[in-house]
Amino acid sequence: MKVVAQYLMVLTLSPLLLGVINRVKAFFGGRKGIPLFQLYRDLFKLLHKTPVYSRSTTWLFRAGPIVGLGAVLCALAIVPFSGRHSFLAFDGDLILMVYLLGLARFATVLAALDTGSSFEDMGASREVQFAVFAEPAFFLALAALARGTGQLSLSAMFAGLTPAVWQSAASVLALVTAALFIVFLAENSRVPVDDPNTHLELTMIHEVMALDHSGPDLAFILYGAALKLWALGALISCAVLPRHSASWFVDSGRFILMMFVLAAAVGVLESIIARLRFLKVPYLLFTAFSFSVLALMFQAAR
Amino acid sequence: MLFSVVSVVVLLFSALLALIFNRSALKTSAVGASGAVIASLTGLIPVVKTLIVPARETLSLPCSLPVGSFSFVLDPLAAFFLVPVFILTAAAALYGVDYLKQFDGKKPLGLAWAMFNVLSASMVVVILSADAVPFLIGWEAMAAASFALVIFEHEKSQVRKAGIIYLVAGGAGALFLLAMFALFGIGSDSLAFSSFTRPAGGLASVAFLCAIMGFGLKAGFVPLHIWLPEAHPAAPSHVSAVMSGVMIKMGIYGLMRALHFLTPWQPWWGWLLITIGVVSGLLGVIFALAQHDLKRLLAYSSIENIGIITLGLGIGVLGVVKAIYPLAALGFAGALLHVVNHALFKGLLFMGAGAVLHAAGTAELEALGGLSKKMPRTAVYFLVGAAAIAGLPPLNGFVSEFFICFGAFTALRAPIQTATGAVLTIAVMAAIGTLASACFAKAFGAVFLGKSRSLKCAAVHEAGPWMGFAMGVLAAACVFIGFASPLLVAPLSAAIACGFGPRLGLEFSAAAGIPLLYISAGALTLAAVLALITVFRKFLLRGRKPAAGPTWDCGYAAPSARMQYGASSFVQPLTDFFQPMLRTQRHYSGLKGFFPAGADFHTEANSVFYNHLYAPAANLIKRLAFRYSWLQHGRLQLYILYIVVALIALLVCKL
Amino acid sequence: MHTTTAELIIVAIILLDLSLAVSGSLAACIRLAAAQGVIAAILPLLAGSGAPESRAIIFSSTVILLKGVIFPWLLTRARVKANARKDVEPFIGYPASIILCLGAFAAASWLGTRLPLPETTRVAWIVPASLATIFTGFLLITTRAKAITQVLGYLVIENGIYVFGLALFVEQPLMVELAILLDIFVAVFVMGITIFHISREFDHIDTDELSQLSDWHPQRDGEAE
Amino acid sequence: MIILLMLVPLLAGLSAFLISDDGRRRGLLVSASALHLALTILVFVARPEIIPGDWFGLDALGLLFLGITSVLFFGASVYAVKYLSFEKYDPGEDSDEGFIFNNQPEAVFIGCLLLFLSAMTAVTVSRHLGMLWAAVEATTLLSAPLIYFHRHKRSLEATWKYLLICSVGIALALMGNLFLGAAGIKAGAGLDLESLLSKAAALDPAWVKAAFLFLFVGYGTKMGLAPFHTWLPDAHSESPALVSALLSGALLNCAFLGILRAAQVCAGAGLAGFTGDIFILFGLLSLMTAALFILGQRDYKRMLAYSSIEHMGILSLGVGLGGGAVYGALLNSVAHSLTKAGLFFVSGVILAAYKTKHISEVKGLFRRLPKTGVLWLAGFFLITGTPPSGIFLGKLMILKATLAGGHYVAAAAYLFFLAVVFAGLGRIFLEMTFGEAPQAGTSGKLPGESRQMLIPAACFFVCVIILGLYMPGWLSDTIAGAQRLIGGAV
Repeated sequence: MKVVAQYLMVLTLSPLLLGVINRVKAFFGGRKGIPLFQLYRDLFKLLHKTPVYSRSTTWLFRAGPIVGLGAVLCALAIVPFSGRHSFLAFDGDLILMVYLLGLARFATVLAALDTGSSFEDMGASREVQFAVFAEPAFFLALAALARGTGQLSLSAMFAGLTPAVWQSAASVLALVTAALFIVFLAENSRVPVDDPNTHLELTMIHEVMALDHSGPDLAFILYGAALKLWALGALISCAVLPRHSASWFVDSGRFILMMFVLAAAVGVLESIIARLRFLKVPYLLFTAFSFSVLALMFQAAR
Repeated sequence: MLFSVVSVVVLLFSALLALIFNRSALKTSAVGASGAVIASLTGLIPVVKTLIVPARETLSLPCSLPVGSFSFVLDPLAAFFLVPVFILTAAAALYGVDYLKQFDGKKPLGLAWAMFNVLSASMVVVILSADAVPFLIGWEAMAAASFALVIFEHEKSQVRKAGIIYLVAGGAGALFLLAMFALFGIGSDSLAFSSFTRPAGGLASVAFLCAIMGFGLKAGFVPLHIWLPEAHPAAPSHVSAVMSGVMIKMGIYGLMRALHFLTPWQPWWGWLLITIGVVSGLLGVIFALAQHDLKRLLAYSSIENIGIITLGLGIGVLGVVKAIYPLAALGFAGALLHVVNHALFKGLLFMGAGAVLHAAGTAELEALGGLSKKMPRTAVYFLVGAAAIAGLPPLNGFVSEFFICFGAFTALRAPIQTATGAVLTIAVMAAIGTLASACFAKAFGAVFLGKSRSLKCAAVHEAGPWMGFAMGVLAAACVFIGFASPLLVAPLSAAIACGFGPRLGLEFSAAAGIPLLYISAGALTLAAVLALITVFRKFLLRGRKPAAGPTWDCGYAAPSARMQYGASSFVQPLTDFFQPMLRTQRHYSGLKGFFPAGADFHTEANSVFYNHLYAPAANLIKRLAFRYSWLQHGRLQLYILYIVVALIALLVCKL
Repeated sequence: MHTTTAELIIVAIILLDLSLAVSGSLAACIRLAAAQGVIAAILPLLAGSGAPESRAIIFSSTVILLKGVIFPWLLTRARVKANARKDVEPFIGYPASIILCLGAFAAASWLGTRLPLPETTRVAWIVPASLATIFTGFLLITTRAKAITQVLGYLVIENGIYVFGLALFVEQPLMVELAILLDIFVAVFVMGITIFHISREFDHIDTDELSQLSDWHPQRDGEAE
Repeated sequence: MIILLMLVPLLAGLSAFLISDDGRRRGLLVSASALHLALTILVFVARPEIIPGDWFGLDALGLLFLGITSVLFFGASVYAVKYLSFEKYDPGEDSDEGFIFNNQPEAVFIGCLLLFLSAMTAVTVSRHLGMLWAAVEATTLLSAPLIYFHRHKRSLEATWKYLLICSVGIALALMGNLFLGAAGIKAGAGLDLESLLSKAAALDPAWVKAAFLFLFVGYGTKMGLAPFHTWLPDAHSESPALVSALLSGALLNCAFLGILRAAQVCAGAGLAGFTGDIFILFGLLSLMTAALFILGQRDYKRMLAYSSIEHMGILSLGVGLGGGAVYGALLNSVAHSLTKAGLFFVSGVILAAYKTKHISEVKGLFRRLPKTGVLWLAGFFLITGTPPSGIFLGKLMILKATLAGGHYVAAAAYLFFLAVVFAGLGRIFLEMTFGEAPQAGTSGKLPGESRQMLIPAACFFVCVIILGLYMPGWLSDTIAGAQRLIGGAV
């Protein structure tokens, strides 16, 4: 029951993260900013619109958002909630999760390619490029956690992450968290990898791929992006919140709070640094990769 | 075993009939294809039986030979390899019925069908052999038959070049195998597998290296792979499917059998296999990324997949040596299952590529595009293959890659050395996975999505019914394995137990049973979720008609199909990054003057190893041969002098 | 008793080798080779103790007939028909020929020490002389341009072999020896015919022209396909 | 019966000079060779005893080589009928240099051919080393006119080289025989094989060694071992196809028999190690030479000749290794003879159609002469030892013995040269077989593919393939018997 409640909570709360990010950014920009719940309204509005399809597209263009959303929904079933078991937890589930996110990416990219628009193709090209560098870093970060905790499922790993582990292996966990954070930014197309607020198609990654989508399709994409933000953010929150109390409510509250703190941190980050040049992004991801490798080395040396 | 023999006989007999009916394309196709299908169906009976109830059947033909004997054995490992062979050859034969129609009237098809069936038969013989001599006979028949098929369109000089490279690679590989078997047979008069003595010490390592070279040449280990990207595109597509799907796996099969005779293994063998896997996997996919030709791309992707299989084999060997059995079991399982999976989806993809080539007359990615509108069925099948080969759930490619990755994860807590191997495996698998998905997004996108880039795509038609059926069967198999993976535990564990010891079989069942159930559940969930969302979307759009318009062009007034992002542009950030390995050559004739006429820019992803390793070596030997050709100078006096000098030297040294 | 005579013959054969090596005239060479053959043919008569057997006499006379009369006649005829120039046209100078010849003697005598003859034959120097003659024959073949000199060289080699064979007079059925002789005869005969054909086809019998068949293609130098 | 074996071709050959009618002469050739084959089969069945002291007799070794020679000659005679009728009506024109030439009178050709068979038979049945020598020299002299069948400059040059080099070489073998005699003086062994073998232990080892060296170099010249092989490519490329086939398939084996006889004596004298090293060394040298010259080869008949050198190297290597390798070497010699003869037969058809021996000018065989193309390619696979074939089994057995004997360097070199040869041959055969055929030449009329010229080759190839799948008991026994004779019964 709790598991279902957790899952529903994720489904309802994740669009709020984007609202938080935007409010924080507006605060730093000295603006009032859009309402916190704007995304909910947008989604609602979009679901009721009639889409417009390009003549060059096929069924794949329509299937892209569906698969993208479905895959992320499934991936979320694997992601732990406040260090507690999710309902699709098994040994090796992290592999399934990463590959499900890959499926979502693959579907989005193909849908973008279906339009035959150079801009969307360009975005798709960048999306796959960054994934190539981000995914090994992500995998190795999880491998470091697995070696540290001796567990092979995400839920068990984070459940096994106690304050004692943090005390004894703070350096490892800090490195892992840093790596995860970079991957989190890259995979969700946040600054410094991508700027969701830019208005020039040539410089975008994720947004540009959705240029042609409209109506419910666009709603699925936006919602899927919000869920993905939660999915990856949850891993970081779980990593930095090692303490588990007996009460599910306390834990959940703390965890959700942490998620918003994370969103706020992203907002702060986006306000104080600029987007990197595309050529530099691989270096950033390599940094994450080296953090993961370093974490593994420290872990091995312990 | 009886049915296996029947299937080989049917194959050979139908090959003969196909030759006899050479005059009529219809008859020869009917005979050839029906022979292959009947043989596959009969052949599958004992195979499935052996996999369900592990058993060991033997057969010995009464043939007197001075060395070797005609003995055969069907055990679970052999059966496991026979499954893809039978399925793929049957599908490819059906596909070939339609595919070869384009040559009707231009070429007699009898030889092509005969060679196809001989190729199938020879693979069965290789797998069933329990003696070096029938093994090598099957092996060489396989090489010769596939060579004849590669050279099918021998009027093209490109094809002849591919043929020569393929031939030489095959010949060299066979010599290594000869050496390997000779080493195994050192201690006995016989060359039967059962009589092999384990070579001691250094000789074991030499035998292992011979196996790596001999089988690696067939499997396409980097840098022994150079024949592969030449030969596969040259062959007719259903043959490419069989070659890439199952024939190169015979190298893996042979390696597994050879490992069996080489116990105890050395740790460095595992490391060597891991290295080969890493290098082949990464370079294979990186080269695949840079290709312009769909069939070449698929050929390089085969190298990548062979890399994955070898990686699995490598961690398996390492696991056994270091006594980390879950790692070993999962590594071997991953390798084995990937053999089957790759046969299915690579066969499917080559058939898709063939359908495209057949329809559009070219497999050049930059000239294609938008074909999914004209060939919707082929597009769906190709998409299934592409997603499967990228290792995406819920398809079969994910399951085997999961085994290897999961195996590596289980070994993370192992001592530092093994853990390093595990970490390397994880990182490389992740990189290969994403690169492959980029590569196949490019391939699928360039061929089937967007708008057509050239006039060639205008007259495109959907693939013929048999072609469609063959692809459909393979696509269904890909989906089936993805969803029903728990069913694989028993046959896989039987094959592992047979090939690598019963302990590993049990270990595999223990380690993989539960995760596979979850994966299956995950796949079903995904399917359910997708169905739900689709229904939801239908519900939202009820009674509304989506409007149609042009693609958003960011305000540019007159876009043309040629202005679409090309396949090379799509991967350009990645190929730029890997330029040191790819050594892509750029040819640019820039704009000159005030009224520039035309400009041209194209890149060529040449075979790096061929240009920088083999061609110089071959030239060196040729130059050496040339330098010493004055020995045969034409002068009698010189010739007599050789005799005198040799005689004197012999008298001085030997008397 | 005969040992001294036999040794004298050996010395004569060696001297003839030397003169073959330095002789510049083709006709002289033919005569020298014939003389060598005839002298060697006397050896079997001296082999046994006491009066020579009838078998040895038949054999010796056949050899003398063949080498002293028929071969010189054949070769001279070939030379005249082929309109060959008079000199032997060596590739190397005469001093070099002599030095090579002497080197061959040295090598031959070294080899002779390695191969001690059984005590039954008391003639010294048979093995070295025989080997030296063979080497001289090789010298003629390898350093002279004309086809005729090559046949001549072959004959000298044959002489060398006979020196050994006859001196030792290895027990053999007469039939076999006659078959061997017949072969040699036919060989020289066929060679003569061939030289005749060569002179007709090529206008002269220098073997320079006879080097068309080769695997040496200098024009392709440096070209790597 | 053995005398009859020599006598039949001898008499037939002599009478061929007298017959004036082409058809009858050709009929005589075929019937004489058929009779010879029948007699050979009879000998195989009857296995006549060897009478000590007799000059002629057949042991397993002689029987094996006699069988090869007889079968090959029968194939060649069938081939010759059609071949000669082609030659008769096709004016001799050499497309390489464009000169016109005449052929030798057919009477001389057929006569010499039959006499050549007689001489080769004599080689295989000789039990006396002097007789053996005389017979080998006779083969040289009798085959010289055969090589000079096409009367033009290049064939004359080839004939001259063949004649001189082989004669000089065989002269050395005579010296070797005499040395062997000298070795046996004390023991009173003579040159009769029986007495030599029975008194082998008493022979003077120094003389036996010297004798073996001379015999090896002498017969090795005739056999075509590098570096004495120099006549071989010339003679094979310039002679008519069937003569090349006989030279490569039968004559080289006969010369090899001479060496084997010497090796037999040496093994009896306890010098097997001494001979083994020499066999291995020159075997590898031949392999290397063949590999080097096949790579850049431009003439397909020369290429076949070098491939023969390669195989002679393999035989030598196998015999040198002893044990199972001897069996392999003998099996290889059987299979090689058949395969190479078949290939030469096919090359004759190609030459007749394309009028050139240049590899670069022969293209699209598969298109223009499909049956020939298939046979040509099949021959390639067989000659390179692709299983199933007798050559493959031979190669495998030799390799196994090399490794089992601990000759790792030799094994590596062996494999390397085989690979180079395979690559070199592969390129050549491929370039010739595939591709577009050139437009039918100016001559207009194509000789086409004569069944009669292809069937012998096809039969030989089928035999070789069968040898790789099933070894008949009688052949296996013969080879095993021969192996024991050479001293490979380890």
